[in-house]
Amino acid sequence: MSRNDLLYLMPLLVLAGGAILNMLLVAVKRTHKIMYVLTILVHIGALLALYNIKNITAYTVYPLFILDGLAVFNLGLILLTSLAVTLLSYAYFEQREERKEEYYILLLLATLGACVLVISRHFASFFLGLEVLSVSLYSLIAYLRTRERSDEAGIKYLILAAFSSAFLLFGMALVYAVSGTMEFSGIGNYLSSSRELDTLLLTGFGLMIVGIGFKLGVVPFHMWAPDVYQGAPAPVTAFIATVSKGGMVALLIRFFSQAGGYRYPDMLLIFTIIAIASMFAGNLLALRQKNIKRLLAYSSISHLGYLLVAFLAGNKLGVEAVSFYLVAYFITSLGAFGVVTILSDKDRDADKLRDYRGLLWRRPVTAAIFIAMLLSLAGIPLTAGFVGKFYLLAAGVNTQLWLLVVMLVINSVIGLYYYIKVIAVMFAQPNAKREPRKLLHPVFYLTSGSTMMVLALLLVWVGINPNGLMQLIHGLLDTFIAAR
Amino acid sequence: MENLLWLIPALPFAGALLLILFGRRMPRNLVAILGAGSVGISALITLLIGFQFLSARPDFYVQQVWTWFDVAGFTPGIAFHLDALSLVFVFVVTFVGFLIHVYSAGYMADEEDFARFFACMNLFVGSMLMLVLADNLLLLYLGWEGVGLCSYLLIGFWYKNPANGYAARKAFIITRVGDTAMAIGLFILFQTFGTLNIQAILSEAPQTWPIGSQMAVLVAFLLLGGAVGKSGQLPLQTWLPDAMAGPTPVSALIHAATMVTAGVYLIARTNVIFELAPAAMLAVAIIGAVTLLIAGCTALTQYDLKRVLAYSTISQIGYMFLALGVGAWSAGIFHFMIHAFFKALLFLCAGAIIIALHHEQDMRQMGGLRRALPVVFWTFLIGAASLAALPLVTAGFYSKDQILWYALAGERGNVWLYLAALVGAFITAIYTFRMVFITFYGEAKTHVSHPPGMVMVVPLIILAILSIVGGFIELPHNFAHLTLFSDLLQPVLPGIAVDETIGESEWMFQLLAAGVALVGVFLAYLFFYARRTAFEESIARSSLAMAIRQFWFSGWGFDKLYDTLFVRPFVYLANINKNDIIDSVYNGLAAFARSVNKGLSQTQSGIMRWYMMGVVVGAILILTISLLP
Amino acid sequence: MELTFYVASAIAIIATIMVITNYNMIHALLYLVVSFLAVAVVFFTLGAPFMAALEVIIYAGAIVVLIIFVIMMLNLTNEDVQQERTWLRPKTWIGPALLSLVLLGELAYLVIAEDMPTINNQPVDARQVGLALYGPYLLGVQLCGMLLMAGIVGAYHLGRQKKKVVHRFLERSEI
Amino acid sequence: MILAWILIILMAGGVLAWIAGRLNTTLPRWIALVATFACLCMTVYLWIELPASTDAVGNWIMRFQTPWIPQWGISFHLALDGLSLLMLLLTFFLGILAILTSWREIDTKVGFFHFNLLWVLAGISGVFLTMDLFLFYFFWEVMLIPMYFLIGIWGHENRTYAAYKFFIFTQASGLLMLLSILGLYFVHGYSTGVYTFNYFELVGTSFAPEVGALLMAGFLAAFLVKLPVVPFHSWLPDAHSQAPTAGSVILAGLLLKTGAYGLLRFVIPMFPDAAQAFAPWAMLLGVIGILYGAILAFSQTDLKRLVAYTSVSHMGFVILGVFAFNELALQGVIMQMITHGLSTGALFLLAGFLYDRLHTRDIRKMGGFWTSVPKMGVIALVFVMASLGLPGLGNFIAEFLTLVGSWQANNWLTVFATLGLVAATAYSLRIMQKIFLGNTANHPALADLSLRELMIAVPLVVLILWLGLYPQPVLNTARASVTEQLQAYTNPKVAEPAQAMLQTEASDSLTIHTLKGRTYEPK
Amino acid sequence: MTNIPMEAGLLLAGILFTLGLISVLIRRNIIFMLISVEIMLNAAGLAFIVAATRWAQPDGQVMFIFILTMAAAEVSVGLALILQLHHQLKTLDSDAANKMFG
Repeated sequence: MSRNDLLYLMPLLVLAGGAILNMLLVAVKRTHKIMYVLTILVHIGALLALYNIKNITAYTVYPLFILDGLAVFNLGLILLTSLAVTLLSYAYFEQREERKEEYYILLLLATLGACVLVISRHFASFFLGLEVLSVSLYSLIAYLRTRERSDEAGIKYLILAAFSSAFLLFGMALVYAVSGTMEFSGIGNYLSSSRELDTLLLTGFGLMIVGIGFKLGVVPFHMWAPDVYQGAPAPVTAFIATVSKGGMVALLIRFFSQAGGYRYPDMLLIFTIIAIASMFAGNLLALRQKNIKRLLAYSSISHLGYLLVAFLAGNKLGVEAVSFYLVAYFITSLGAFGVVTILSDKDRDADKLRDYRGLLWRRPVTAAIFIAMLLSLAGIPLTAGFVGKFYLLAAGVNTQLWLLVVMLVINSVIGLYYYIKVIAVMFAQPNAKREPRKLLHPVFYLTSGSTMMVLALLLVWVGINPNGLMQLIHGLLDTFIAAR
Repeated sequence: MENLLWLIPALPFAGALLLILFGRRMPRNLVAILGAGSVGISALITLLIGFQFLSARPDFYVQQVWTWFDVAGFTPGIAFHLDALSLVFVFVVTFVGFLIHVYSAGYMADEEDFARFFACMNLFVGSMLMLVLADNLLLLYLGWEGVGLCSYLLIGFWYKNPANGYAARKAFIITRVGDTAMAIGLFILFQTFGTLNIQAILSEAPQTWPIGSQMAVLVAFLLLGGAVGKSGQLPLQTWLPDAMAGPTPVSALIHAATMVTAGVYLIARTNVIFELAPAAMLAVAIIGAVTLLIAGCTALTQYDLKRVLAYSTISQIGYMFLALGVGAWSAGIFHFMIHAFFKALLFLCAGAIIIALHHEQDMRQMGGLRRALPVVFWTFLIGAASLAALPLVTAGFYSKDQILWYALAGERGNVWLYLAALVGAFITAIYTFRMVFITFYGEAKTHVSHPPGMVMVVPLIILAILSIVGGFIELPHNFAHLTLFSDLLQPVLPGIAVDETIGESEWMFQLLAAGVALVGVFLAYLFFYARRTAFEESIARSSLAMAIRQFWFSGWGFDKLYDTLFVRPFVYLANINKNDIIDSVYNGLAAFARSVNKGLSQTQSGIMRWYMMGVVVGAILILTISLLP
Repeated sequence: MELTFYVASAIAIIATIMVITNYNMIHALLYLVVSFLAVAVVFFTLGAPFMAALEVIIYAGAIVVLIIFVIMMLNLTNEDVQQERTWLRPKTWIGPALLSLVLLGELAYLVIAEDMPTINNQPVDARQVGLALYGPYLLGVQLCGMLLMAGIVGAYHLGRQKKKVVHRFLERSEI
Repeated sequence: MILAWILIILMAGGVLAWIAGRLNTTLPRWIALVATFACLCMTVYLWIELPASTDAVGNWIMRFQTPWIPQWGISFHLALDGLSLLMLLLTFFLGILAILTSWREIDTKVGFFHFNLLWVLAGISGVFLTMDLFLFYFFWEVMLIPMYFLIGIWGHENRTYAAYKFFIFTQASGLLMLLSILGLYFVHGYSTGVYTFNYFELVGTSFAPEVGALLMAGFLAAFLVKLPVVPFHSWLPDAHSQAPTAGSVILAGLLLKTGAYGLLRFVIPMFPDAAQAFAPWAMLLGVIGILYGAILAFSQTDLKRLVAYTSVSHMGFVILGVFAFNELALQGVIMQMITHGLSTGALFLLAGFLYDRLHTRDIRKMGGFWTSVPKMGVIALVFVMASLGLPGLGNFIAEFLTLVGSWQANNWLTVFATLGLVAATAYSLRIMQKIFLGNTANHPALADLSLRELMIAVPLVVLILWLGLYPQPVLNTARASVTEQLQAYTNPKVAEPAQAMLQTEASDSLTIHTLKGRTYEPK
Repeated sequence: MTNIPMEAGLLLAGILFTLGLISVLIRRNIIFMLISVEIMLNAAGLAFIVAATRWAQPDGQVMFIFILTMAAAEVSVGLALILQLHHQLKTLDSDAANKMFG
């Protein structure tokens, strides 16, 4: 462990330190505002630390971590997303829970877990990152413990996550038993040196997919998603939808490309089936869903299915597409759940479709943002989602994954139905009699509101002029691709 | 003078336009003056141009107003072509049209939609003029369709009665069927010649197609289809009787001057093509012969005065077709002209009767009108005589005799055609005088309330005169060598060669024709004027006769046939598919998606153990896939 | 040693079966302790004595004790045992069990299909483990700290009881 | 640059109208009117001024290109030729009518309405102008959303369903086109090394037959659905009948034309071989559409639905003509696009006028209106006649040219298409019959057209007559582009050795391991 | 030292894993489910130990320690949650926690 290592791991250290600092602060005095500001500062600090190392080629902190373009990109993405979630959280938690402070600790820890995932190159760090993330999430999901649904969601997530972690671990153990190493690159080396494929190794990979698939929320490991999305507090839902999945996607890419997963037709077949099944199940389940959070959960299932198309393409364009899509998907999901967050009141989250009836006329700006987010999810131009989907299709077409690409198209169409259904609800005439919802003081919304505006602007900006982002991804991924 | 040619169709159009735009705010007199006047001036110009044409005797005169459009060498113009044939038609259209307009001013005097009526009438005349003056087939087609439109508007003039509307639609749709055939003919012509200019086609066709060539026959048949539709010939004749729903002047216009004669014009105009297609010629003749018989028989049984006239028109046009079909081009056109006179006359008389009897059209409710409406009676009688071709004194005799003669003696003629024509003449005489006797003789059944005014009577008289003297410009050559009409048409329409072997006995056949007409009149007298004898009564009342009468009355069941063959299936198809079967495919897809959604929703039971089962199943599947080769 | 391995394995399996079939939670937990002890023996035979100790201390000790603690807190009675009995009808468990056995079958097939060397080497003692733990895996240990911190903070937040504002019946479940 | 300005004016006008809608309900109308009128003036100016230069600069009157996403070879690339120019003229003309007709009809959320209206127009203009396939798809989608809002918010009773259907159908087909665009991009890139979405570069690509067919299929999917061709038409009656009048006018008048435009601009010149192979089927589809649409139109009782099905029928002529591959037919198609836009737009406007007065679209509840609304009757008559193809009105020229052209390509199908004229007569006359003719009893006296309504209707009548009697200016404008689209068909093809195969880039899965026990051959 | 075939070790792990799995699937009592998951995690740990023994590396054992840590953290959070849930539902029936579905 050298000073260099520490320098490169600075973003993570800042996060960990921030968490500890927060905890100490709680011990001293519980002040929501200070915690909030501190958390924001920690994020900014981590981002600054990250900015410091943005130009690295590939740096290995032996044996657990590696920092390369992919890692830097995803770290930045995760940190920014987490920052946005934080920004949205203040107004949400201010009036819901008398103990809001632990939330920030847990959020920082969860972010740390996701960051660890992103830079892992070893089973141990993979596992630990995953668990830090998971364990924080258990509490975050059940954070509003007086809400029955929150608890239910928490326990469901806990048992299922632990359950799938067991699969993951067993799989890792098998891989380790066969290959004798737990480093991704080591496994890759082992595989390229052996001319034949061990079935046991394949089994190990298969069982690992269970664990990975659970975190990604893809079929058939997706069933937790709607319940947890619904039960969790809206900002946490946003976090699950984005950070937790994004971290896992980054890990999957790294694992697959370094361990040589693309070389097994069986693996590709499994992921193809998973991708198609996810698209269909997600979209079809969302079709008549009347709960927005569940609907978004289903939609995120299908979006992960889309994402896998580019992932399966595997080459540089594919990874670029995945990265780009992640950005678009993050912005969109944050925006969508952000709207839910903003609209939620003290008693419950605004997750019913009827809460949105006539929103376009009641709160035009919020509704417009939501519409933009939904259109982005549907992949309609002028939004980031369109460019993202375009990228995915391009990657798919480029590697001639015709089946997947066609499935993607079909599913985009199915998906369109429920997105525009929500939009239609928003522009329907509001019910004549409707008691005004209890709303917080407008000041509380200032940060949330500005966050939302920024997200919406980003969405449109990326949708219209994706050049900058594309160049960034392109540049950062060069090192990753070269390192493979 | 020829520079004014464009004014002939333009004036009625202008009149129509003015009437459409401002008609509702004009005083009625002005409407009538504008309506009749515009056609009148056209007629005047026609006369002027006609004189000039006759004196200068050019083959034809063309005036290009502008190029309609120019696509890939296809450059039809808005251009008018005047030659003898069009001159005859223009003359008839403007002149008879003018008379009908004048008459209408009186006839429609009580009508509230006066302006609309005249606007449509003007449009009608204008379209017809466009048709006959067109120098290319596309412009002809414009007039052709315009005529259809106007017939639609005028037949359905009294739109408040839905039946009239249906009659109007029927007319438009059925003629459109023919038009479609014609349009296809135009496609072929264009493809072959690269132009639709009539003169160009006619001059090139003989070089391109040998006589009897398949293409020529095809084109001729297609054009014939169009002609048949417009002219109310078999098998598209069914619209014509129903077209009587319109005001009577309209019927006169349709039957005498415009519309129905368009088919005759088209065939005459494209005579070269028909000459190249003997089969089509024969078809034209046969269609004419059969139509004239069928329509004649139907006319025998009708009670509606106008329907009798309508069927008689069909029948007379059948004569013209027969003439054209046997190659007696100028005879056909001659008959057209004469027919225009007397048929307009008959219709206008009928109109006078009808309006005098408060819109009563059923002949059984008439009778004894001879005294109540003397002028009408005499003019009607003249018209009827002409229609029945009473020998020597009527114009109809001369024109029809020519046709009969050429049907037998012409090089394309034969005995059967002649016999059909002869029988037709016989029937014509019967139903014509049946009409005369029932309407004007016997006892009065309905009181006459509105005797026609001068505006209506004058056109009647003029037409009556024409119906008599019109025939003297072209006499059979065993009478005298007076062939003004066919001479006039000589440059446009080829003459007809006569089979010399029977040429000698022409007078015998003339005698036969005259006799047949007279016998017909006599029979009508027996059955419909004099008290019937028991024998006659038994014939009339026999069940066979009744059945035949019923059959004929219904127009030989054509309406019913078409109803079952085309209309019903179409309506049936339309009705069963009202909600678009294809739509249900998509709705089915949506329903399928919904049911899948329902099924999948069951998996999201909210029960944790079930979710774990999902994970386990997934794991098993993955392992199984790994195990598979 | 081989014999020990097999005997311990058998005990572990039997004890685990007892755990999953027992209706009484406390009994089940006792069997679980037995199972963990047996696994600890297996660890020992496999040459991981330090792990055997940890297994006993943390699994059999800490975790099981924690669970028992909670059971005591919840004050479970005989009724719960009866309830457990009603919950565990063959109808409910036969399907999942078969499914799991299929999985086991596949796993077993895959494991046995592999021709692997027998384990025949030196035990890895605590020192080696310690060196690895505080050598290359140092950051991992730190992460474990974070993990525990997350667990503790979460447990602390969630475990606190608070007078509940009951709105359970007010909140209708939506479909 | 003037081309970009057109789009900018429309979009900015839309946003302005939305904002203005908060202040006042009349202001957005004027803003929209002025913006559209400005665009119309610009286009008319271009039309009048620029034909002289057409010969000098080739077919393209003007171009505007600026890089957008250079990594992918995407540029913001607009170009104007005769075809686009005509389509733009139609767009803005109908746009103005749509705004005028909404003047009274739309009284809620006026600002947002005009925002959507202008953005639809912008999207459509974009589609007609762009020469970059990515941008094309972009605009193709952009025009959907505002249209969706127009139908969904201001539509009739069943609007939501109709709006869904419209959106989903068009989006589904659009995505297939996107696939094809991408396929084209990569195939072209792989075979030439130039990765670009530029139309002018892609247009000459020569494909192996099956590749061309596949890529064309995607484009066809979008265009045939938009056109629409039976059996993909089912969105149209619902969308048209449920949309507000302005929406119906734009849908029928403009949106359908984007499909036809796409066929002309992309399918014909880019895939000559595949198009030729597909031509008989396409023409068959066209004929089926003509007849099927006519039969359905005949049986409808909802006036707007009836008119909608007539669109299906009329659009059948378009595809029939497009796949005849000759100048006559293509000119006919272009005429058909314009005249159908005018005549069907006019019929929808009339339906709107009637709806204003009666609050029903059910023709069974109408009849005998001629007495009370003769002006409306005359105007309706003109457009009913236009719709059945009466000579002297623009539609006749269109249909005749199309049929003459298609006759040269396929006789039998043309015969059946021509039969469609008879069916057209049947359904068209039914409109007149049921609404204006018939018994006047039990019907309230209606108010005849107001000045505003006359201002909408009379220009349409004048235009349709002008197009019927002297269409030459339009034909001249379109001529150059028609010949250009047909270039691949008229020139004898030089055998090109390099045909692009369906080959892009392999994913970098380098080795494929086999399971143990099976032989393994390294690649 | 010994000659234990690795298959045997892995098989044992597999059997224990499956037993835990069965238990998770059939139990309705949430505490039992938590216990069963612990069994599964323990089995996975066992597999790591077996693997570590095969390669004579400490890495597998380190992994086991990590697993232990994670199990502990998990159980603590889980039990806290169970307490909360029991407080609200008055039962430990996992099927009772099904307010969210569809």
